[in-house]
Order: sequence, then C-alpha cells, then structure tokens
Amino acid sequence: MIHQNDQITKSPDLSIKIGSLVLKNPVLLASGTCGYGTELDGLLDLDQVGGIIVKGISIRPRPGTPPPRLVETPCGLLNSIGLENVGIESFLRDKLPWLRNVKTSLIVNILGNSVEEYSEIAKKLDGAEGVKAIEVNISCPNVKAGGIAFGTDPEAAANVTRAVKKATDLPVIIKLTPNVTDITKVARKVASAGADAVSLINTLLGMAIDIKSRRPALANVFGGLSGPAIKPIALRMVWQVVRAVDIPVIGIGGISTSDDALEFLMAGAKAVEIGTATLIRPSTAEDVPADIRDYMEANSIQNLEDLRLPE
Amino acid sequence: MIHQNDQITKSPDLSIKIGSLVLKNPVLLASGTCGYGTELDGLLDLDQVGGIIVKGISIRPRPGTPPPRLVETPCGLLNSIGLENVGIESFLRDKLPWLRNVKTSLIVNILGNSVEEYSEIAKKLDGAEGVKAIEVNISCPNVKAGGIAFGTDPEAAANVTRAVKKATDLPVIIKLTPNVTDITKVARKVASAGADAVSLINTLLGMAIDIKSRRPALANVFGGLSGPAIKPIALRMVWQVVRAVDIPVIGIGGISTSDDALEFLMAGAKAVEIGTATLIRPSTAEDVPADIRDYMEANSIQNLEDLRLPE
Amino acid sequence: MPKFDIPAEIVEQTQLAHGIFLLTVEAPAIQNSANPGQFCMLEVKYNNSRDPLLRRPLSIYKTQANGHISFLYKKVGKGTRLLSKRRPGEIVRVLGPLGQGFRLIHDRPCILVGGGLGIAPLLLPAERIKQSGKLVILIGAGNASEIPTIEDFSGLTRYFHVATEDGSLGQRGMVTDLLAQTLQEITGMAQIYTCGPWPMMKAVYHIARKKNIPCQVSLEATMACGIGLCLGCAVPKSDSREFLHVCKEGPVFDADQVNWEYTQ
Amino acid sequence: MPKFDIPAEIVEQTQLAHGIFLLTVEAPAIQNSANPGQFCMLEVKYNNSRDPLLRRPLSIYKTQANGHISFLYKKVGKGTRLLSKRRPGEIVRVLGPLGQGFRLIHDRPCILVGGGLGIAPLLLPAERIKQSGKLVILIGAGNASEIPTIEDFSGLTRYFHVATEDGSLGQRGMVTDLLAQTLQEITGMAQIYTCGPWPMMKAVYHIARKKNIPCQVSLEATMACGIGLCLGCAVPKSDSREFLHVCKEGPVFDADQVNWEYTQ
Ligand SMILES: Cc1cc2nc3c(=O)[nH]c(=O)nc-3n(C[C@H](O)[C@H](O)[C@H](O)COP(=O)(O)OP(=O)(O)OC[C@H]3O[C@@H](n4cnc5c(N)ncnc54)[C@H](O)[C@@H]3O)c2cc1C
Ligand SMILES: Cc1cc2nc3c(=O)[nH]c(=O)nc-3n(C[C@H](O)[C@H](O)[C@H](O)COP(=O)(O)OP(=O)(O)OC[C@H]3O[C@@H](n4cnc5c(N)ncnc54)[C@H](O)[C@@H]3O)c2cc1C
Ligand SMILES: Cc1cc2nc3c(=O)[nH]c(=O)nc-3n(C[C@H](O)[C@H](O)[C@H](O)COP(=O)(O)O)c2cc1C
Ligand SMILES: Cc1cc2nc3c(=O)[nH]c(=O)nc-3n(C[C@H](O)[C@H](O)[C@H](O)COP(=O)(O)O)c2cc1C
Ligand code: FES
Ligand code: FES
Repeated sequence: MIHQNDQITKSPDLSIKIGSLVLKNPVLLASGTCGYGTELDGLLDLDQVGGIIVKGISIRPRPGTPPPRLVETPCGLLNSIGLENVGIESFLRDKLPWLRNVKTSLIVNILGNSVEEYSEIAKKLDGAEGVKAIEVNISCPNVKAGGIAFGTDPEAAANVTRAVKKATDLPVIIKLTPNVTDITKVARKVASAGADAVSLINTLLGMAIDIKSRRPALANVFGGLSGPAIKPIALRMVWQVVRAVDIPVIGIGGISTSDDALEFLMAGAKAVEIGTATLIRPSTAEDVPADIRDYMEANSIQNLEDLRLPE
Repeated sequence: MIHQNDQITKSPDLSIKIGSLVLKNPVLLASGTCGYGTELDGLLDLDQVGGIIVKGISIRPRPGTPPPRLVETPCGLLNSIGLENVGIESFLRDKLPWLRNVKTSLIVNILGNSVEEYSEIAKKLDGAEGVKAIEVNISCPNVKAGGIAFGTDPEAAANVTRAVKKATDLPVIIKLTPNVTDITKVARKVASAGADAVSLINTLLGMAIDIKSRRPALANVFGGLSGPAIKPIALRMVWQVVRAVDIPVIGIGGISTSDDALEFLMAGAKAVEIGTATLIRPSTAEDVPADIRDYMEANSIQNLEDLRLPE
Repeated sequence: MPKFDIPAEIVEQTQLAHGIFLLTVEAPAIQNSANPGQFCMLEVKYNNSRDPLLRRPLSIYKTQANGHISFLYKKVGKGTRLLSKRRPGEIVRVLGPLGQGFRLIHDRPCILVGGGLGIAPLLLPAERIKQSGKLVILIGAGNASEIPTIEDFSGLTRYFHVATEDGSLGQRGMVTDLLAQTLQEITGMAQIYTCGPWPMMKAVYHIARKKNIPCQVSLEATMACGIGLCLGCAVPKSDSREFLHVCKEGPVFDADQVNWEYTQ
Repeated sequence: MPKFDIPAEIVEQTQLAHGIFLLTVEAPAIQNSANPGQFCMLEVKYNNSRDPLLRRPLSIYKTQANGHISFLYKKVGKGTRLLSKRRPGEIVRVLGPLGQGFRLIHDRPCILVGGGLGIAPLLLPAERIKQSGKLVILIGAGNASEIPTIEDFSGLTRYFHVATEDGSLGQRGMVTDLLAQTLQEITGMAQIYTCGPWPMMKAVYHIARKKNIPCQVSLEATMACGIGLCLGCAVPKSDSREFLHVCKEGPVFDADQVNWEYTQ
C-alpha cells in the first residue's frame, strides 16, 4: 500500500501506561461511585471506559453508617456512607467473576484501620485473576494512632504504601486525602515508599445542618464533599503534586465533562477518575473519553502527554 | 403601666458581644468583598449591618496581582487580587473619615509579611477614632519563613497574635486559613496567645485552567476559592473550632441567605461574615439579619445563643 | 431489568392544587418496562447549570400505552420548584424504571393505604389488582386539596374510602382509622400495600402486624444515583445492624424488614 | 451617582442573528440615570439555583423614555446561554447604571469606532453626539451577520461606514482601514470613541496616537461585583505597576492610561 499523503491524520492515541498497567483511555470510574460495576449494566458501556475502580473493600464486611448518609450542597454532595462494603471474601466470590468479563481494567480500592489490614487485603488480591491494580484509600482512621487518618500523616502513609507494595506485585496507586496542609509532603513520602502512582483527591471533610430539624444533616455529623464544587481545589493539588513527584498522578474531583478532564490532563495528570458525575449521569465515563478524542482530533494533538501545559 | 399579659412576646435580641466589641446584629461584611464601604452607598444600608470589615490593609500600598484576577467556578469564585490595598496611611486619611459616619461597627482587616509589619499597622490603628476592632489576616506569606503562610504554622500564628495584642487595646480577631490539616490546632494556639476571637474561614487555595488559551485561568496560577461551594467545609471547621476554644468564633464561607447563616449560628458561631454574596447581591448583609429576626420570632427564640444546637 | 436514561419531552405540566403538579413526559422505553411501584430519577437542573446537582426521585404515577408516563409531585424545595417551571416541549432527562416495585398478590383481598402524595406509587398497582381480584383503597390526607387526584382511584373499586384530618373530604380522621374499620370487616387473609409519611406507614405496619397481615411499604430516602452505585439511600434493617438500600432492594419492602424504631 | 438593583421584567427577547440577542427590560430608575457607555450587571442564574454564581456585565445599548433599557448581547458561554432562554414576563435582576461612561466632547468631530458587538456601548453616545456636532461612525466585523443592528447607527450620520473581513457588507477589510481613511480627510482636531476586541482597540489607539487624536476606549474585564468591591476587574496602567479597575474607573478610559502591551 502506498501512502499518498505523509500528513495522514492519525487517530489520537488515548491509551496510557501506569507502571505495568495499560489503560485503553485515561478515564476511570472512581471508587464508591460505580458500585461493583454490575449496577451500571445497560446504562454505561464499561468496555469504553479506561478502567473501573470498585467500591473500597475491607477485610471484613462493613455495614456502614446510619442514615441520613447524603446531603446535596451547592454544586456538591456530602456523603457519609461509612465505607459500607461486602468485604474481601464476598468480593472475590460474588463480584469478581462478573467483573472479569468486562473488557476494561479492574482496579480494586482497599481500605483498612491498620497497616496489617491493608497488607492482608493486598495479599488476597495479589493472585486474584482479573485484578489489574490496587488503589489504596488512606483517608481511613488509623485506629492505633487514635483515629487520625493515615493520609494526613506522611509517615503513616508511607508505612501503608510499603506494606501494600510488599504484599503484592500488582501496581499500587495511593489515593491521597486533600484534608492536609501540604499534599506534596504526603505525595513525596508515598512515592519514595514505592507507590507506582498517586490518585487525588479523595473527598474534603465537610458538614451541613438541617435548620428545620435543628440537627446535623448527616447522622455521622461530618461527611466527604465531592462534585463540581471541589474541582478548583482538586486541580490545584494535582498541579502541585505533578510538580513534586516523578510517578504518574491520577486526577480526581468534580470532573463531569471532557472540559473538566482536560483541565486535569493539562495540569499534568496522566489519567482522571469520574466520581459524583456518574451518580448523576451514568454514561459520563463513556462520553468523556469520546469527547477528549474529539478535542484532540480538532486540535491535532496526537498523544495525551502533549496536552500538558508547558512550564 | 400594667402588663395584661405576662407572655408578651419580646422582640428577639440580635445584639452580640465579642470581647469589648458590641455589635447590633451578628452579620458582618467580610473583608475584601465590601471595599471600603463607600462603594456600597445606596445599595446597602450600612446602618442595618452588624459590622463592616474593610479590605485588608498593609503597611504600604500594594498594587496587587496582574489580571486575570477572577474565575467563576461551579457555585464558587476564584480570586487572586493579591491583597491590593491603599495602605494604612491613605486608609486613615482618605477612607476612615467617611466610615466614621456610618452607624455600624468598623473592623479593620490587616495583613503583613512579617510579625513586625502586623504589629506596626496595629499600633497605627490603636488610636484611630472609629475603629472598633482589628481582624488579622494570617493567610499571608511569612517572608522570613520562606513564604509559608503564617496561618498554616500554629507557632507563627501565635506570634502574630501576641504581637498584635501587644500593639493595641482594640479587640483582636484572628482570621484563620482553612488550608491546614487540623484547624483546631491553630485556633487553640491563637486563643492561648490572647486572641479575643477567631474568624474562619478565609479562602481555600484553588486553581482553574482555561482550556481554550491553554493557560492557568488566573495570571497568578493559584487563587482563593470562596462562595457557596465552600460552605460545607467552612461549616465543618467552625463546628470543630467552636468545640475546641472558649473564645467567640465568627463563621465565614459561602453564606448567601439567612438559612446559611443559621447553619453557622446553630453550629455555635457567635457571628457570621458575608463575603462573595455581597458581590452578587449587595443588599445581602441587610437581608440576612432581617430574615434571622423573622426566623427567631417565628420560632419564639429570644437570644442568638439559643440557636446553638444542644451537644 | 432494563433501565433507560432518556431525554424526555414534556407533554404536560399541570398544577392540580396549590403546590401539587402532574408532569407527563414521553418516554416509551421506560413506559414499556415499568412495573407498579417503580420510580424514576429526573434531572431538575436548568440547562447547563450544575446546581441543583442531583436528580430527584419520583414514583411512576401513571403510564399510557402511547409511551407517556406521568409523575404526581409536590413542590417542596429547590429541585421540585425548578421542575415545576418546566414547560411542554422542553426536555427533562429521566432515568428509569428503577427499583423493585410491589409484588402483587392475587389470591386475597388487597388493601391499598395511601397518605397524602404517598398515593403516587399506588395507582399502577391499584389498576393491576383491580383486574384480578378484590381491591380496597384507603386514602388519608390533612385536607382534600392535598389529594387532588383521588378521582383516578375512586372509580377502581367499590371499596374506596377517604379520611381527612379536617373532614373536608370523606370521614374526619386518619387513614389508619379507615384501615382498622376495614380489617374488622375482612375475615380471611389479606394483603396491605402502603405509602405515605413514615409515622403513618409505621402505624399501618403495627396494625397489620397485630392482625398478622403481610404489608408491603414503599419507602423514601435521600438518593444520589437511584441505581445502587453510591449506597446513600440506606434504611436500617429490623433484624441486624445492616441496611436496606431503598433504590436497589426497594423502594418497596416487606414492612417486617424495616427497623421502624429508627429516627436519626 | 445613584445605582439601583432592580428585579426587572423582560419585555423583549429577540434573536437578531445566529447567537445575537436583543433583550429589553423595564427598569425606569436605571433608564432614568443611565449615561452613554455605562453598563449593568445582570443575574443569569435561573430561579434559586446558584450556578452560574456571578452576574454578567452588559453595556446599556438603548434606553427609551418609557423606562425600557435594552442590551445587545452575544451568546458566548453558560451565562449568556441561560440569559437567552429567559422570556418576556419573566424577571431578571439588573444592577445599574454602573461605571464611568464616555466623556462626550462637543467642540470637534467625533469618530465612533466599533468592532463586532463592541458597538453595544456606542449607540447612546452616537445619539447624543448627533444632536450636538459632527459624527463619524465606523463599524467593522468579520461578516454582516455579526452586526445585525447597524441600522440603528446608519441613520444617525452621513458619515457612516462599514467594513467586513469577508466583504459581505461595506468595504472588505478592517475597521482600522476605515479609520485611517477617515483621518486623512479630517484636518483639525478630532475625538475617537472605540469599543471592540482588544487587538482592534489597540490598533485604533496606535493610529490615534500617531495623529495625536485623543481616544476613549471601553474595556472589558472579568467582573464579580461591577461596583468596586472586589478589585477583580484590573487592567494594567500604562505608567506604573498599578491597575485600573474597569467597573469603577471605567469601563471607559483614555486610551493613554492603558498598558496595551499587557497580555496574560
Ligand atoms: C423512591 C421515591 C419516590 C418518590 N416519589 C415521589 C412522588 O411520586 N411524588 C413526590 O412528590 N415526591 C416523591 N418522592 C419525594 C421526592 O423525591 C422529594 O420530594 C424531592 O426529592 C424533593 O426535592 P426538592 O429539591 O424539591 O427538595 P429539597 O428539600 O430542596 O431537596 C434537597 C435534597 O433532599 C432530597 N429530598 C428531599 N425530600 C425528600 C424525600 N421526601 N425523599 C427523598 N429525598 C428527598 C432531594 O432529593 C434533594 O437531594 C419520592 C422519593 C423517593 C425516594
Ligand atoms: C463593561 C462590560 C460591558 C460588556 N458589554 C457587553 C455587551 O453589551 N454585549 C455583549 O455581548 N457582551 C458584553 N460584555 C461581555 C460579556 O460580559 C460576556 O460576554 C459575558 O459575561 C459572558 O458570559 P458567559 O457566561 O456567557 O460566558 P463564560 O465564558 O461562560 O463566562 C465565564 C466568566 O467569564 C466572564 N466573561 C466571559 N467573557 C467575558 C468578557 N468578554 N468580558 C468580561 N467578562 C467575561 C463572565 O462574566 C463569567 O464570569 C461586556 C463586558 C464588560 C466587562
Ligand atoms: C458516595 C461516595 C462514596 C465514595 N466511596 C469511596 C470509597 O469507598 N473509597 C474511596 O477511595 N473513595 C470513595 N469516594 C471518593 C471518590 O472516589 C472521589 O475521590 C471523590 O468523590 C472526588 O471525586 P468526584 O468529585 O468526582 O466525586 C466516594 C465518593 C462518594 C461521592
Ligand atoms: C475578592 C475577594 C477578596 C478578598 N480579600 C480579602 C482580604 O483582603 N482579607 C481577608 O482577610 N479576606 C479576604 N477575602 C476572603 C473573604 O473575606 C472570606 O473570608 C472568603 O471569601 C470566604 O467567604 P465567602 O464564601 O462568603 O466569600 C477575600 C475574598 C474575596 C472573594
Ligand atoms: S441512591 Fe445511590 S445507592 Fe441508592
Ligand atoms: S468587578 Fe468588582 S471591583 Fe470591579
């Protein structure tokens, strides 16, 4: 075959690599907002999504916190689900088989209340067929340290990272909490502790009061704030962390459109996660990569890296 | 005169005391969003407002940062004004005389890049007729400590507090930054350093990218996020600080209606400040106290303290 | 079960009484697969605004063979206020049909107990039951204007009774009074379906339990997704520290499953 | 100067060309005190939604003695899109009149130079100048459809010229070509008033400076308040590291005051 025109426009390449993890596109479903995948059946073609990060899994099932668990805030959502999940045994037995049939990368989000718990879950996932990577939620309370979140203490965060890395050969993504003075400190620590990537941000701690019932609107008083409201904070932190560490950064926070996603990619994120937006429009994670492709074609951008702003 | 009915409903009392400072109602205009007062002439009856906190004043005039200085975000506003202000001399000479004629409490917000600067401005305000209190913005970079904000370091915050307290007999309100892991640590430190009250929150650090021009949307890259988007975070921090210190707490962040203000008062704030909402509807700080009064009457609440939720 | 997320055209928006609206949209795919007691999530935000952020859950009140579905709703806050401003010809996004509806029992008398706009999910089951057996409909409200659509129900059965607290329609009193009266007349087995305010449903359940009559309740909970993604719509179970999820396992539950003592 | 924040009823909303609208509201207090070149801040959020958060600045295009004021605007983003959906009878909140308008000079020929919708703040000064002296109006645009209201201008003076880049109306080329031609014909002193895209105004200013003709420009900047509270609407000054504030000291400035070299 003879190429008549050297300038033939190649279709943009949306695939990315995060360590040994290859994703067909940089748009992932964020943990806690896509259930275990099955719930989206018929509403979102999971095969078109870069990856799915299932609801955070703990060593034993957790019932979660009492209701009310949700409050809508201006352009935001406060939740205190209390990390309700089926536990690792049931996940492997009841949820994983279905997920294996989906043609996208499966990432399992894990949580624990001690370094040992994290390590134990990671071990159980290590051999599990179909699991492509682990995302570690370090926003959980460190029971041994009086309940202070692992993610707010760089040393504790590094300890979790090391333990999980030791327990598995899977790529390990550490998911950072934004409720800190300087997120680059935690990012640097977990990077040198061996993390293959970091993802950020998890939710911001917030609350609301129901002035009619004169009570905190969440039974748990505090909850995690997500959605478009937090995007500017998330983007700032991603920008900072991209410039602080050499490992890939995955951007999360208030992404609902390809324009939002492009902001994060331009800030230097390698990939993005869609959280709250999926709750509102289940097809978001299918639309966003398609629209990113359109943007790249329209602007003759061939590779995702070329989206990053020059320093 | 004989009272025929003991149950005569008294009009709710909206006045509050913060140290020696008496406010006719708990709704203040937040610094940086009400200019030097004159700008609101004809659009807001300043006499109906609990107090006015003028734009942050520095020792010398500051030109501020280059444009663009503003970006709208979902339910939020990012600004990087760069603390542009006329400086203390011009303030005392050109702005104060007009403000003296307004029948509301005047609070001057001050800023500096060193403990000495804070102290110097406070001294100049100490004797100034008409000034009722000082609010200290400690979100500024501490030049001697490499530019880290005073407000993110409890020790530096306490130093500023002590210096300002020493320089003036006026009530001193320390305005806290939310960009910290644990705001109660800073609050406790400034309380024991002698602050008469704390106000919170200042803006959250954020950013936006203009995907059309492929540049950060603010010339300064980072800016402060304000408006309804941040209310859940602000309310959580106020709730925490109210329970951590014994001095009065002034709540700030995303307040646009009396319902918003009531959430903060129910969380235990003694007073509130209206920021971004004044930019959008100049009369907000007049409407909110009137609506709080209506709420109290409708619910037979006599004193503001009775709004606070039981523990 | 198939679900659809459809940009649906509004064909009717009628204010039936103060603050009560009937909204009809064209959504054939949803209409076609809707079961009695199911609901939809409606986008209430206007144009490309992102506030309000979440969709709002509304029960499927009526369906028509031409692909129309109707919602009967009350303007209570920001979202329903915005929805009530939308006009025929405009588009609202509708996700549905969602959840587990009523499990219809055909071998015994069925008693539908609705309180206020809690009647919304009861019309479809009433129509189905009518075709197959004995149907009792009991409706309660504060006053007549809160239940502007009772004529949709009154023609379905001879056994139709209304109670209002102010006596403006039917018997003065509570719908639970009607239920107690009805149960005195029924001798054999029966089945109750109910929807309304929590205290009413709780009272209905207690009456049913005393008489050993099975009772299905349609619950409400704040929802973000409506499809089981977020686990936000929890209601405590009666028999454990675990939770029911209204959008996925419900909104209709056997009343026994629910911890009726829970209040925040 | 008095300012008013008024819930104003929409009396007209007309799409004049693709994406270009004329909005007329009833706001007598604002109409009554408006000066040429002033603007208003319009609430674009719908009902009690809080997104978009900020009002949008629009120049006062036209005023009528019956208390009506009109805005000529282009749908460019979220806010103007929402505004364009609003219908007669509905209410929009309007804050105005704001800023310092044109300082009209009556003792010499006045040349108005408008680019695209930059003509919006120029109609009022054109009408005023027309009554008192010699008026030249020069309008430029990409094509004719970008300036659907030029008939409002063309009747005001004999010295009326249009240039479009595609030649679809008037002379093919730039409005600055028209200005250069005009200035060749004018011998004595003159005065320029201009509004349009930054590069156009910059070019106009350079032509004016060469000929030593004073030039007033109407600038744009992102605004939050429109009344001098936030200091957000800064534009660099020509002669110092300080800034002009478009909403308070402007939007109209002597072109000399502005640092035309600044780009973000
Ligand atoms: C399965 C289900 C079916 C429903 N069917 C109907 C119906 O057919 N007709 C009808 O009028 N109402 C129905 N509701 C209640 C309806 O969803 C709420 O009235 C509505 O969401 C209120 O929104 P708002 O913005 O006007 O009120 P706001 O108070 O401003 O809403 C704030 C938030 O609280 C949530 N919320 C408020 N009230 C309720 C409630 N009662 N239940 C759940 N969430 C609530 C909103 O969804 C929103 O997230 C149903 C609720 C559920 C869960
Ligand atoms: C004094 C003044 C007078 C103006 N007069 C007119 C007029 O008569 N007709 C007209 O069509 N336009 C006018 N503009 C521009 C108009 O304000 C913007 O087009 C409008 O704000 C865009 O809003 P949006 O939400 O549709 O766009 P978006 O891009 O979604 O807006 C995002 C943000 O950027 C701001 N913004 C976007 N474009 C501009 C701009 N060009 N200038 C200032 N802020 C901008 C918006 O106000 C908003 O805060 C004027 C601007 C100023 C400052
Ligand atoms: C309802 C809900 C549940 C969540 N559960 C988890 C979780 O189990 N583990 C986790 O790491 N993050 C969890 N998150 C955080 C999201 O994955 C994401 O980091 C956050 O919501 C910010 O992104 P968004 O603004 O796109 O939602 C949850 C978020 C929401 C809204
Ligand atoms: C444009 C702008 C300028 C501000 N300038 C100051 C300032 O000079 N000093 C200060 O302490 N806070 C300043 N702030 C912060 C506000 O006073 C307030 O703390 C913050 O905006 C949060 O409240 P809000 O959400 O009601 O706006 C500024 C805020 C804005 C939006
Ligand atoms: S509303 Fe999300 S799981 Fe039920
Ligand atoms: S827009 Fe606020 S000062 Fe000009």
